[in-house]
Amino acid sequence: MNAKLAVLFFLLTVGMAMPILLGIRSIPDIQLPNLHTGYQPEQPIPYSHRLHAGVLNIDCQYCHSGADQGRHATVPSLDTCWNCHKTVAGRTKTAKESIAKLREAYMSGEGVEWKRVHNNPDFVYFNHQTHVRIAKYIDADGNISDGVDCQYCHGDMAKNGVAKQQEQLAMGFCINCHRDQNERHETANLPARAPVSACDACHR
Amino acid sequence: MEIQTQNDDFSDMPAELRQEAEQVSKSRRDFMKVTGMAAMGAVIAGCTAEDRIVKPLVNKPEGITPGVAYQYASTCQGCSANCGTLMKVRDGRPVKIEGNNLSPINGKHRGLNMDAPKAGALCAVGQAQLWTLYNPDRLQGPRHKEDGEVEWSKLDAAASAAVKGGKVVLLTGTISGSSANAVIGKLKAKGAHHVSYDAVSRYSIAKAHADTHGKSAVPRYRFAEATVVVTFDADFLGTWISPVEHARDWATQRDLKFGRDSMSRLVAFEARMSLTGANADERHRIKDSERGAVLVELANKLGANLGAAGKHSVPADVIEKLADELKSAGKRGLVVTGSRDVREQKLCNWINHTLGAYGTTLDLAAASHQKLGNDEDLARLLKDMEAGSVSTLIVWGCNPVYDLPDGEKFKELMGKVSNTIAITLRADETASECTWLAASDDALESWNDFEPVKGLHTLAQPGVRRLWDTRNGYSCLLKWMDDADKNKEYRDVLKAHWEANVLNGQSWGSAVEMGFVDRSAANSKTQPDFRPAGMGDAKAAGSVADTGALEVTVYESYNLRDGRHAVNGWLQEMADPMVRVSWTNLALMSPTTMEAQGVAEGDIVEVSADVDGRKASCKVPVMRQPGQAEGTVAISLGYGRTKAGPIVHGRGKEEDAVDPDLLAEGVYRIGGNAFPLMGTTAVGGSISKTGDSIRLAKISKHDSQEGRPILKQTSLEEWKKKPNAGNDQELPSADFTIWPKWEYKGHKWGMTVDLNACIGCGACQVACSVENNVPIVGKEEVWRRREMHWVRIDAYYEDDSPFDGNLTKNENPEVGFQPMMCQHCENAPCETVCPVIATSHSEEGLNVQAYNRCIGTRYCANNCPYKVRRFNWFRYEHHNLTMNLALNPDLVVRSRGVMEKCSMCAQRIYEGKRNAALNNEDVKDGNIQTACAQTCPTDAIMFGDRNDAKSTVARLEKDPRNYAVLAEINTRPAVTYLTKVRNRPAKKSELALEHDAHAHEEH
Amino acid sequence: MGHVYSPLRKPLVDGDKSMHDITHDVCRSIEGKPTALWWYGFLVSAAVLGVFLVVTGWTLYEGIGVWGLNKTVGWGFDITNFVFWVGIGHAGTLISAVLHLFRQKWRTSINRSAEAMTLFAVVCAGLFPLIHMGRLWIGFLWVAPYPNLRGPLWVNFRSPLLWDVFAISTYLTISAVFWYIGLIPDLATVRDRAKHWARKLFYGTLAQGWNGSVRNWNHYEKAYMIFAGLATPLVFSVHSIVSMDFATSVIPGWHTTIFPPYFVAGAIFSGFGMVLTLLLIARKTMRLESYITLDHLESMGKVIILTGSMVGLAYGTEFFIAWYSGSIYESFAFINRATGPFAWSYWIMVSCNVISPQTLWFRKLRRNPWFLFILSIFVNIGMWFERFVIIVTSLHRDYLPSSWSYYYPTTIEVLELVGSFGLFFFLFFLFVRVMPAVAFGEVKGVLKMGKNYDPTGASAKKHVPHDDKPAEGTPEVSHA
Amino acid sequence: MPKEKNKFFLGVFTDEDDVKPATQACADADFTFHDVFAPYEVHGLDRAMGLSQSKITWVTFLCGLMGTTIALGGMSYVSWWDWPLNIGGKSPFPLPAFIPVTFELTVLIGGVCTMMGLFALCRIFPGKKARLFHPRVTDDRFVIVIEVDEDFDEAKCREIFTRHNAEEMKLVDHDYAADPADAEASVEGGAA
Repeated sequence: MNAKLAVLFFLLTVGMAMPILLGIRSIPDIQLPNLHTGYQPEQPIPYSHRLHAGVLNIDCQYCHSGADQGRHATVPSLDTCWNCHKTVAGRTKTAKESIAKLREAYMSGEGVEWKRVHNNPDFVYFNHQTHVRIAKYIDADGNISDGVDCQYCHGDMAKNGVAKQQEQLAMGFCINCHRDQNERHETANLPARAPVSACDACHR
Repeated sequence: MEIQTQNDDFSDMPAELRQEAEQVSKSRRDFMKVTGMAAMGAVIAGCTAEDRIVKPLVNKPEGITPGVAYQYASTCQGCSANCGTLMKVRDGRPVKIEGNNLSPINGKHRGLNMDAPKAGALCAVGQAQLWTLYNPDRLQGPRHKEDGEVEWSKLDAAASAAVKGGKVVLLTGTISGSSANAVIGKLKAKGAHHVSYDAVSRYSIAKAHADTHGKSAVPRYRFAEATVVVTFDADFLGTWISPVEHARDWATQRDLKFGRDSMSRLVAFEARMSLTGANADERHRIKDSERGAVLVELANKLGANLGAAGKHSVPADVIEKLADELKSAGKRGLVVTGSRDVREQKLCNWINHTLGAYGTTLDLAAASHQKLGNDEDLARLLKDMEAGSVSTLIVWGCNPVYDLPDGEKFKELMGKVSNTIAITLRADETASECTWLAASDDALESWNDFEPVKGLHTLAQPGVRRLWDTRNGYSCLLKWMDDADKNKEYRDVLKAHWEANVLNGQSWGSAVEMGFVDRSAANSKTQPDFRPAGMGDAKAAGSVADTGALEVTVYESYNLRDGRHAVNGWLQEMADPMVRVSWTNLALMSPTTMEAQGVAEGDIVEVSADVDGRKASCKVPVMRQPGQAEGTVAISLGYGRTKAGPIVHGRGKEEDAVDPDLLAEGVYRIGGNAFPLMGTTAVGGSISKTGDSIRLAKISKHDSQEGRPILKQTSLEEWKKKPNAGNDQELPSADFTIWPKWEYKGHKWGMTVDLNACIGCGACQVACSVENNVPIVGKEEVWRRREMHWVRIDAYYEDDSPFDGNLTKNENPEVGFQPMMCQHCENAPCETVCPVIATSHSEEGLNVQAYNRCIGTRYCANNCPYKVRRFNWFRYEHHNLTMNLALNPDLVVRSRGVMEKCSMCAQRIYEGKRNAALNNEDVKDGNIQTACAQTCPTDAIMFGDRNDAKSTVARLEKDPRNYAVLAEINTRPAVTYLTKVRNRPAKKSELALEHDAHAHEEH
Repeated sequence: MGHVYSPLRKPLVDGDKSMHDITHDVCRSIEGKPTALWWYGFLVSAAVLGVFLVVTGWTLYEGIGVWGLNKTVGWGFDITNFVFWVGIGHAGTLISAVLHLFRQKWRTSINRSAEAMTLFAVVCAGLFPLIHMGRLWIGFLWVAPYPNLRGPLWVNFRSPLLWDVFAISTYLTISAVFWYIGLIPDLATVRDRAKHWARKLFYGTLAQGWNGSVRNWNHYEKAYMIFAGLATPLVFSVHSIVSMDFATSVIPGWHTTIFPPYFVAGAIFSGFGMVLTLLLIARKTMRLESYITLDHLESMGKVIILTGSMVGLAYGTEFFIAWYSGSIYESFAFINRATGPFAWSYWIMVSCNVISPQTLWFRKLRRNPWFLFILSIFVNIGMWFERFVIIVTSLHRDYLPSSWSYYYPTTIEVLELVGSFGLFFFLFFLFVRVMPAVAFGEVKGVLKMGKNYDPTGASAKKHVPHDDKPAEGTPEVSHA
Repeated sequence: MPKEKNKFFLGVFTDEDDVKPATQACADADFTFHDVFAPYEVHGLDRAMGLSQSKITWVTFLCGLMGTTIALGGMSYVSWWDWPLNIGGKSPFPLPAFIPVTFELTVLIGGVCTMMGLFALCRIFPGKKARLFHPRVTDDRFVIVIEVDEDFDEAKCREIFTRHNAEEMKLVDHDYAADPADAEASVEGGAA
């Protein structure tokens, strides 16, 4: 076989293999279909994040007060709602009805059975405190901020009325961020706060 | 960890929550609802996202965040030693019990490194107490023998009437608490009698001291002070009086780390192989009937003139040498005996007195209150009952029908008592004979107080709201005797009593936070004088005739103790650490005796004897036990309960294979009851085959290490000459590798196990199971070798005789214990072979297993040289829903078909790191502890960061005794061991190595 | 240009068969009504397959715990069966491909069924690693490296078990392709003989419009050679890779460098054993004595004695190395094999695999079908036990004596082994009923082989040229 | 294929030892072969027809090479580029461990592509109707099909065929196809 042919073969082979490899490479960037993204169940009380977090600009952790204290961000207990709504009666008809429902649930002690929107599977351990209070988030430009923004994982809740899952929250979502952050922590010389990307961080 | 909670129980919860919870009826399902509300993250059911409901509290109590665990101090009531505990309470339910690091009984310095934070030790029984709390088989409300469930008011009315007239007797176990005794005192003031007894009695010690020292008390033994300990059948590392305390103290004298170079000596004379005997430097096998004679001879050698001792099998020079050792130890010597014969105890007292040990190694002034039973009172009670003079009997916290040698007779006599009331956790053998059954709270849901040692007052507080319609026993008594406090919560009664009598101005809050108040400094230091006259006929103990018959020895089992833990699945499955056969007790015999008796392992035999003129027998399977005295058969107590109820494990209900007929009648029984065979002195008996046999659920089938360098050991002498004695195996360099090595930049977790300290008790095993949601699987599965324990204790019988395919033939072997958990190898063979990367190495040096990635090829387990991986052969679940409340929510329950293994308590590591980060500091050595290291009574297991040069683990890596098991296959484990050093003359095999080394040096 | 037919060659096809006779003989069995014997065999194997399905279903429903495995012995019957069946699956491709490359024309009468046997054996083999997974329902998917929601988590290419996934699936695919390519011309013949429309459609689809064009034969011949060339190293690689499951581990008794050749020899040994078993049955029941002659049997007998002795040598080598290594673990593992609690399995293995084939040194026995049949059964049993010995005896007593244990197989496991034979024979009976069991296209090509055979040997030097061209100097070749 | 549809002249033979020289003779006579048909692979017949070596080897070689590249590239990507995990303390790029899968994928992709290449080169596919020039061409008959073009000399061809013991000779239309159902009849005929 002459040299020209050899070069031709090599180029052909690589030519055939490269698109396949590049195809694989681009896959993590394509959002594979996921059952949960866009999940927005009907809630017993159509609580509007757009109104409370958006228009009224209430801090997330005013209600989800567990987020910096422990594993669960916690759905607020009814007394948190009632704190304001004993005086705030609502303007629109829907609002009035909803607040009436809340009043009923609180006064009777029945409570409200919300539908859980963000569900990690049982085999995933996730700790809000670690992310909200302990972690440092370093963006692509190297700016360090305390804690990961709620929006990073939950999307902009103020965009929605009733809570909706906006990000995929599958393992790829988590681990890619962990690994990026790990590198950036190394660069920023913050190794002690680098997120762990070992399996046992979440699976234990 | 520090106790970071409010100083109170849930009765101080905000009124709203309390109100709300009270509205809910107390049935089990409603209980689930309450906790479900409290636990925001608790997964109720369902696997699709659409089904998950989250129901927040209506009013959130201040200071409690869902999903965050809080620690509450309390007192362990697993046995009468009353160790201090910390309950880890999460979302209103205890999920783990650990030793209280501050408790004088069981607090310990971690790794004996005085700078490190302290941890609290606890034995396996203490660790397993959650089972009792959540087991729904206990009484869920008051009952009448015939009418079944009744209202409390009805029971109260009947009991109040009964307490008023006639001779009222309250029969209990040891009750030491100040407030508790105050309540009982009130009852006594109304004319009632209080009789307390211990199923496994130590009354002989108190009685002997009453004669020889004029004080009827059990002294507090201080093994930490002793340099020479001689034990005659006292299993102080296993079950005797206060085992955790004794083990912790004893181990401080066995420590050769960080420059210490002296060790205490332990010499054991015993019939059966006990945990203490297994840890002895020198062990002699004697029958129970020879014990007195050896004691007499030892006393004679120490200067007593008691006349010639009876016949025994111990060579005279051994005793001579021992006497010399004791003499030179002087007041640092200690002789103890577990005998129920007062005369033998007196001989002991004489020896200890002669050595001058009172005040140093044993303290009669600050006496132990851990065994207060009075056998004479009990005997009187039996007589009174026989005579029919007892009109009302209240049985509380004891089970005489089961655990008296003549329980049948007690049952009969109960018929002569007109009113029988039981304050009880379950309808056990005694309670089910009583007319009224007052359902009592579990130890973890009630207030109580104790005084385990004179001056040390401890508190027990509830970790959970009552699960069912039960009541504190003291409240019952107060109600029935129509006391002024009858409508108060017992907590308030207790608080008032403590404020008046115990606290001395200290705040109640701090006492609750600490869990105890130590007033022992006020104890008198003067020991009572020895009264030679009190010795009486003690020397007669030396001439007990050996009848030549098979001697029956019964002993308290490590796991079930006197039988009160017979329904505890964790303890049933862990098995007695010496015997290591789960789910039954056994007739243990030495191989030679077995041959002589013509029985084989697994044969069910009937052991019968005449005990104090009474015919007694017990049906159990046979098991060989090397090291047991010839001509003896040993059976453990605590098994053979008939009214304990079934145990439900991962495969369903456990059933007794010994007696299927009983099962057909609905009686669940595991093993045989050996209490009837318990006598004061040696019991001669016989065994006969029943013709049946069972497959024994052995945890380990092979006891010899086949000369392999796995558990390395040496003698103190050799170690002093050469610090790496026994650990001088030549290994190829581990640094050569064709691959670049991985670097561990941050933490690099590791563990060191001091084999010198490990006594093989198995506390780590149960602690691990509770912490890590490890299932129990039952007899059949254990027989198949499928027990799930993440950490196992390998016991190797040291033996020079050649391999015979099964067990050692040596009749008096040395035993070594080696905890074996995942070694977290740097070059882990398991990781390479997993096709789906379910197991890989973390950047902190741990071998991690992602259960949800595992597809269950079992290749990793096959390729593990240490065989520490556990496969979920079936779906092991808690068939009782309330048992799920004992699960640790910080890690998953593994489904069937996946491999699991020790994770070095990843959840605790992350928690520790989180806590350090919250305080903006680095992780301090000792702040993160695995469950096994935390509870280890002797600090044999130490955990830490190998990259932190100051950590215990990193420092011990440089110890010449440090070695990795199977280092020659270059797995580079993160778990290393320290050579076991025995304080006895070197054996030939050990010397040989030494000479080789010298030869090398000369060249 | 023409053929020279050597008088030294014995005919490969006995009897005076024409090409059409061959077509007819072979197609008869798939065209006519099935015989009672076929029905009997088919139904029995279907019943056994049913048992397999039931017990396997139970295993999946209840968990791997229904087997007798434990924490020490994590593999037992499951992987033993796997390796056993993979081994069986070797002879087919070997006979077909290697003998094709070596121009061994005697292969033609047996290669088709041998290939089919390979295929079915590999199907049986492939099932066991699947069933043995604790979580088959996700495991079968997760061993494939496909893009997923887990981000950068793929599979572990260091794991021999993953190599197995690739090796077995490649082997199955290539064997199937090889088999199918070989079938196409024969299927065309069957198609052209078919009367019923359904048969026409079925065979027509499979034959893909093959019409015997020499332009196609041109490509076909090359392609077939390529497949033979690809399949040959594949045969050796598959069992080498299977052996690496053990050889790359750290367990004494597994951690052995001679495993790849040892396993390949064993595989060929067991494969020929199974081929022999099947051929002898087929020969008798389907009256194929003319095509499967005593000479064929003798050749196979020789292969068996060769590979059997190689296996014996490997056993000896293992012992020698165990002693020579000086490793206490290694030497104990082998002493334990021969004298430990599983010694019975070891000695079954040795007597079946090493001792019994030595009888084949006698020509009389090599040419005795009944003796060969019994021997082949012994070989099958012995080779199953070889895998059992390697897997179980090495595992049950490895490094730490505290973990030593025994392995009591359960009925379920035994039934799964038996049931896998049901699957194998079910497929095989289906095959002989549906596909031409003899590659008659190829047999026709060797029909003239040995037609000048002179048993007296008198004409050894006297070549009889068939056509006008002399064939001096090429007496031994079958074609010019 | 020629644009204008030629007629075919075909000769049927019963023995490969006849058909091979006959083909050779036709080739020597510069006849244009439509094709030659044989029930089994007759070695050398293609050469006699004047066909050159099959190009299918290139398919195998190239696709095999592609398999190697995909295997090595994919494994390097997965174990080294995408997420280098510490597995058993081994290198993230353990080349020796890649050998088995590389080999298998080479063979697999090479083999499967060869099969597809064969089908493509032979222009066969499932559902294609086979065009037969003799009912028993897939059983025991050999057929030489000569295109009747300007070079064709029927007399010479008949002479060649007869010389080589042709069983049958005929001139057929370009769309001629034998019906396999006639096979039985021709068997009887042939036998007679």
